[in-house]
Amino acid sequence: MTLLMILQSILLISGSLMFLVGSIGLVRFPDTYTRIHALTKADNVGLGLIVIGLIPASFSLLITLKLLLIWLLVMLASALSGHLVAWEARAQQVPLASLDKESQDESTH
Amino acid sequence: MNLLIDLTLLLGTLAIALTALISRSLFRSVVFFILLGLMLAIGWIRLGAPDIALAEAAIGAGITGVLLLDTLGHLKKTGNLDVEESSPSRKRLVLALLSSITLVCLLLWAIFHQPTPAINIHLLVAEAMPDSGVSHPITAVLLNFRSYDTLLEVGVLVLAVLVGLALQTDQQAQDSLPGLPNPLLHATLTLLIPAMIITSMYLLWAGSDRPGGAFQAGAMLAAAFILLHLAGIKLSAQVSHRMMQFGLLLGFAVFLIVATSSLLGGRPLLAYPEGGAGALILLIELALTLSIGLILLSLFTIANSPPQATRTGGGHGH
Amino acid sequence: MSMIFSPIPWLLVIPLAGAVLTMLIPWHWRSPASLLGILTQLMASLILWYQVSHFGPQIYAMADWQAPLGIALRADGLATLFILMSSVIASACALYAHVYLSLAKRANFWPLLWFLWASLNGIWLAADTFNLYVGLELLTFAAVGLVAFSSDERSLEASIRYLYAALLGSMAYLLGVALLYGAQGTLAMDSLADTWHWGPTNQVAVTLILGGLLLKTAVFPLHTWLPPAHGGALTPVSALLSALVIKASFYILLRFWVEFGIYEYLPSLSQLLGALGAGAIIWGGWMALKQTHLKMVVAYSTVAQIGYMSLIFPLLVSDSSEASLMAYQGGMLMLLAHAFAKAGMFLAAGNLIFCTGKPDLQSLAGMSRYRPLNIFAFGLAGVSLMGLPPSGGFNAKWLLLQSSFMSGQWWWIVVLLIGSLLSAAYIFRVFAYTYKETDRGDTFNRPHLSLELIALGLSVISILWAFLSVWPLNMISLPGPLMEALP
Amino acid sequence: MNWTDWLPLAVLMTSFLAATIIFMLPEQKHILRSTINLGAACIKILLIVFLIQAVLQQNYPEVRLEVLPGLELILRADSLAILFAGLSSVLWLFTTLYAIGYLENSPNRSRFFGYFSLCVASTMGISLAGNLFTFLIFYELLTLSTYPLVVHRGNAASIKAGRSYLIYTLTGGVVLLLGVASLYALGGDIAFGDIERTAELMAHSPELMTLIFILLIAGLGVKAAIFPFHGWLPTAMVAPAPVSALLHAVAVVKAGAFGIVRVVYDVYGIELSWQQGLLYPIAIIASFTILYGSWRALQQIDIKKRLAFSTVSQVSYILLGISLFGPLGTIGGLVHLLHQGLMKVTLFFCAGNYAETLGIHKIHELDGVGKRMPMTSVAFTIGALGMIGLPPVAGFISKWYLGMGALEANMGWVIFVLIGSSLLNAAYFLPVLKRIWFNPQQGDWPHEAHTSYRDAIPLLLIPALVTAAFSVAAGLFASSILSPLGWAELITLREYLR
Amino acid sequence: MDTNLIFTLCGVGLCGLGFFGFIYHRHLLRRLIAFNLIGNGTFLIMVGFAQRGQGVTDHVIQALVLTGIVVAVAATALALVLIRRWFHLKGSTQLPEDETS
Repeated sequence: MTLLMILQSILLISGSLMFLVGSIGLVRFPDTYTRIHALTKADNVGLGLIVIGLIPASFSLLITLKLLLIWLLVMLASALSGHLVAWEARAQQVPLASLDKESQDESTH
Repeated sequence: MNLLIDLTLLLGTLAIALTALISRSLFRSVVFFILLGLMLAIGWIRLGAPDIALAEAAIGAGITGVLLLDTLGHLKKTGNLDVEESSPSRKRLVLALLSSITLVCLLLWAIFHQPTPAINIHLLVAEAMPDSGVSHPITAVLLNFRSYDTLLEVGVLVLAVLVGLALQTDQQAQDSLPGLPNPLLHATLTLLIPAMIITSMYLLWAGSDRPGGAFQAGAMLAAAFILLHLAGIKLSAQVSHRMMQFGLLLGFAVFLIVATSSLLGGRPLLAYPEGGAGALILLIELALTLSIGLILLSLFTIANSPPQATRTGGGHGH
Repeated sequence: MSMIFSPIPWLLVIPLAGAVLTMLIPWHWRSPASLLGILTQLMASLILWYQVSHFGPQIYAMADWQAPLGIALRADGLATLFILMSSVIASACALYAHVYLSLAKRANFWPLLWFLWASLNGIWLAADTFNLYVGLELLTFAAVGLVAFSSDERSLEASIRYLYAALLGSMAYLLGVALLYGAQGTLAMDSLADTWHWGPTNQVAVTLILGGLLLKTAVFPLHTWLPPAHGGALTPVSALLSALVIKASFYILLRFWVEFGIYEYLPSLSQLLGALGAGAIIWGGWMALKQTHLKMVVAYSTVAQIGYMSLIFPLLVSDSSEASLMAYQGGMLMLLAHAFAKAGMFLAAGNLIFCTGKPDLQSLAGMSRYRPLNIFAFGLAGVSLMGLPPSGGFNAKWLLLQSSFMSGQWWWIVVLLIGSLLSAAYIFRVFAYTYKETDRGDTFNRPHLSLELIALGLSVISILWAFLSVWPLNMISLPGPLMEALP
Repeated sequence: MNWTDWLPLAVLMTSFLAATIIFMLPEQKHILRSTINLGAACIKILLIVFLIQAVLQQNYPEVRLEVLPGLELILRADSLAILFAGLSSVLWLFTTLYAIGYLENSPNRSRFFGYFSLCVASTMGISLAGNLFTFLIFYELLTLSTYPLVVHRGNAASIKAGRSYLIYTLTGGVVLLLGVASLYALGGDIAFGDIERTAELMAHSPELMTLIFILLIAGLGVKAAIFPFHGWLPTAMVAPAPVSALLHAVAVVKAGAFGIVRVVYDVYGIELSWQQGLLYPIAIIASFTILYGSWRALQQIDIKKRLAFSTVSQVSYILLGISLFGPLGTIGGLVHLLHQGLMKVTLFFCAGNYAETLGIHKIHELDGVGKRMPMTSVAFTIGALGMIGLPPVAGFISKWYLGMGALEANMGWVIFVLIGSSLLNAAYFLPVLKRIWFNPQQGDWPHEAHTSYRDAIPLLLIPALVTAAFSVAAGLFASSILSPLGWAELITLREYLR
Repeated sequence: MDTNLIFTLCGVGLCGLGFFGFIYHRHLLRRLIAFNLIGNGTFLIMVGFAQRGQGVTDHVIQALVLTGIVVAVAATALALVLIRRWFHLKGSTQLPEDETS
């Protein structure tokens, strides 16, 4: 097992972990706005880590470019969709979770 | 390792399907159905069928999902989403259980007694590939060996739009869905749409030697159109009704003309001339891509547009 | 015979092109263009008939690829007869619709009709299991579109019911085809028959295919979608559906049944199909007797008539090859006579409903006095459906009876005879209403004469088969894959 | 092919074409319609004359058409066919005349005469059929074409009668179909007269052939109105008088009786039937029906109903004749086929005249009608006397031959049946005659039509008088070869006693 | 256990589930989803079963499945058009029960 592979593994695993964290956030966060935050941030980072982890496996410029393009496009799409969801939520006056409730939630842990 | 992935996919797929079926919330059912499409796309890769994976993701999950979600939105708007359904009777449950168990048992019995096929059709495909005009076998099958099926299949698509259109009285039925007047969306779309169109063309081009082809490309195009539509940029408002119809029929018409032209040359229907297969297939695919994009868009907009006023009279008119 | 002279591709290209054209050109050009198309279709069918009866069956390799890699089309005697039949009936219904529908309705009717026609021709000629699937789907969509055409509540409900049943049927069929392909590696019917291997896979495949096709043919007890769809559609559409569309899946069923030798291997299944047919005859007849709406009577009569046709399945299984041949001929003659009679009857019923302005039987009083031509058309078609002589229906019933006697399956005789009495009961019930005298005088609408004549023409043809049956019977007995597979 | 071979088809087509044209004619074209009707009837009689000539020269014209593989439609004019065809064509002419008069000023005449002609076309087909298959086709066609005539009036009673008519005849048709189909399945296409073939089959499978015989006779017996299957006939009396005349005297019941004649003589053969003991049951059923019909007739107070039950009884004379093995019985049966037709049609014409002119439907209303309508009453009397069997009216001849035939066949008990039935006939006809001629008129006539004629109008009167005259002539000139008796003897000698 | 078999079995499961749902449910959208499950199952069986028999990647059947997917989406769209009109006219998401069966 070369150093590169170890590096790759670390990147891939931590990428997956980021996805996991994002998913937990999706389930656990109290309102729409915070959920978007969890989802988009974590997923973008997770995908980025995985893409970087995959690049050394190909050693091909074309594929590297494609992978980066995918990352770029997904980031663009998730940023846009995150924005749209938040925008629509505000338009429909979806309430923010109150801080009190949040602290209560935390205190129950 | 692979076995593990396969088994995970198997269980995951079935669990998702089950949820999609029995979930109390219709919205959840639809979401899980879309999720199922994505799971299946991975499954198709595992089965060595990247073409189907692309199609499944784009058409099966994408377009079908959008159509279903849109219908849900319509239901919600008219207040029908939460209408209490009369729950199926016990008799129905027993009947459904019995018949589906029978079906599963029959299928399992059939599958575990599979004989060795007497005909190895992949050998025939391999043998005929050099004469097909393309180097990707699936494209060769779709647009050369079994092009007749594909011709009829495009007919099915056109027909679906036709039926939808026939049910509308108002030819310029106005879209009920207002676009989202979000500046960021519009700005991003100006970036995304060209990218999607390029991707679509790439898929089309790749189809001759790699996974891809007219259907996937068309679905991609349709996705772009639908995005535009949702953003409030109505294609039907941009071009005339006539042009739209022409675009819908273009693929089918070009296919049909190419098919018939071989008759005039004294060859069977759909037979390409010596050496011209590649070019003609590309021509057909190009036209098909545009038409499929428009057809899928139309299927979406037709379902989306308000239905005509109720009329009870027959069709008798002298 | 050079390929270019074969009408087979034209039988598909003309309707498909007709569909595209009639969608594109302006409304008032659609009818003339379609009428021209109808003429060419009739001519192409006649040319095919001439070629097949003089030079024998034709095989047509689509795209110049031989089956099993490519898709072959086969025009044997049976296919040719069906092509002629659908050409004549579709033309008649098209002409009827041309007069019956308003310009706006007509504009959308033509492309749907052309797709329907293309899919029918495609199915009659198909020799590839997957091609049949695509053809069936095309047919289903066109038919559903036509049912939903009047877009009122009733027809919409009927079309949804129809679509769901048809989709389930096609899926079952496709699943069967998938199993067959997995077991034998081919989709072409000829090579499937050549390499047929009766293992569990094929048995399950056959079960699924049969189930799907039975659902699409509306064989009892899978018939519930049919009466609302056929009874609720616009008149020319009802005629097309009952006369031609259900025949398509039946035709495929028959081809599979004979060409793959299912009848030899699964004789008990054939008795089951016969029993379903018997159920259809009795249940359909009984329900027809209970209906209060004219078109529903006719629609339920279709359910019963499908039952008659299903009797062909048990009767094909016989020690005597003569009995099998008679069953085959009788079944096909029944199908042919029913196609014409039912088309004529639906059109006549539509005329009657137009005359009275109401769909129910009660308001038919006085019709026989004021619109005798329509009653006559209805009656002639009824004679054929009842199987009373002289009619094609009677000749068919005669052959089935003879076949039952010869193969010793006397129980089908009982079914046939009870069925005749039931059908006589529901048809004469309609008559009884029309003979009632009313004192309201001639306050009825008068349909265009051509509408009456088209209905009458089709009914007369169903009667004329009484004297001309030898011709179609010789036609379907021309050598071909199906004839070779008969015992 | 000789030109005479087309004659049977031409005979059939004259009325068929007439029917088609009449259907197409607008309702108001009364004169054209009557012309076509009468013209076709005359042409048909002419064609029959040609046929008679051909048959007398031992030349039997025949046309064939293959309708199914190995199955032919055969139209063949043998002497028995001519007997029935001749009767029908002559009576058609007069019934048409009568119907034109009867239906004057009533609606739906186009439909009526169309189906009327179709009915005659089917009767022609029945008489000229050359095998059981052809017979079956026209037999069912007859059912179909008579239904619209039965329900012609369109009121609740006639629609109910139509239903009962259909239930009987269609069920009978199904039984007949079963018999014919099984016979064909057993022995293929058997032309009439090919009794050797049947003998072979009988030797091979006697039980089955006996069963088929029963099916055939039962199927035909419905139309011939033999005992358990006679119920439709009296109900069908609601139809207009020309229909009753045609149905009862000629077309429907005779088609059944004629079919039984064909089955016994031309399919099974009289000798074979006798040897197999198939005839004796027929004789018993026929005898019972004769007595039963007469007994029921006695109880009726409605004129047409009484005539209807009289028909039930009289048609069974024909069957009785058939069942008597021997030439005399055969002659008696065949000749009664004609005689009963002539006499019964006369009676129905007269009943129609009474109803049309004076509104008389019940027997007690007939008191003194002889003075008011002497000509009609004379015709009625002739018919009634013929039914009783008094010479010189034709009925006597039938009964005479039947009695002789019974003796010849060693079935002496039949004589008692004949005597008994004659007594009953007398019992239900003589009181009627007494009322007509000797009772004084009781008050006003129920519903008097206002015409310038004292008796019925000529179009109604003349047919009745002519058929009455025929009935007498058939008795008086019985020794001529062209008389019914002469022809029946010819048939018997030529065909059945080879 | 090879991949082809596993996915064939997956197809069988989907078909069974879909068939159950198609009969059990009365809600038209749910039945449509069930139909699509049957469709997906069938496609999996088509490819998995064929490739299991042939032993190699079978391009013919993959092409057919592509056709099948397109037909299925057309069917779904058509059904949705009809269903939405039905909702609109009747305000009901299911068809009335049959009086006769």
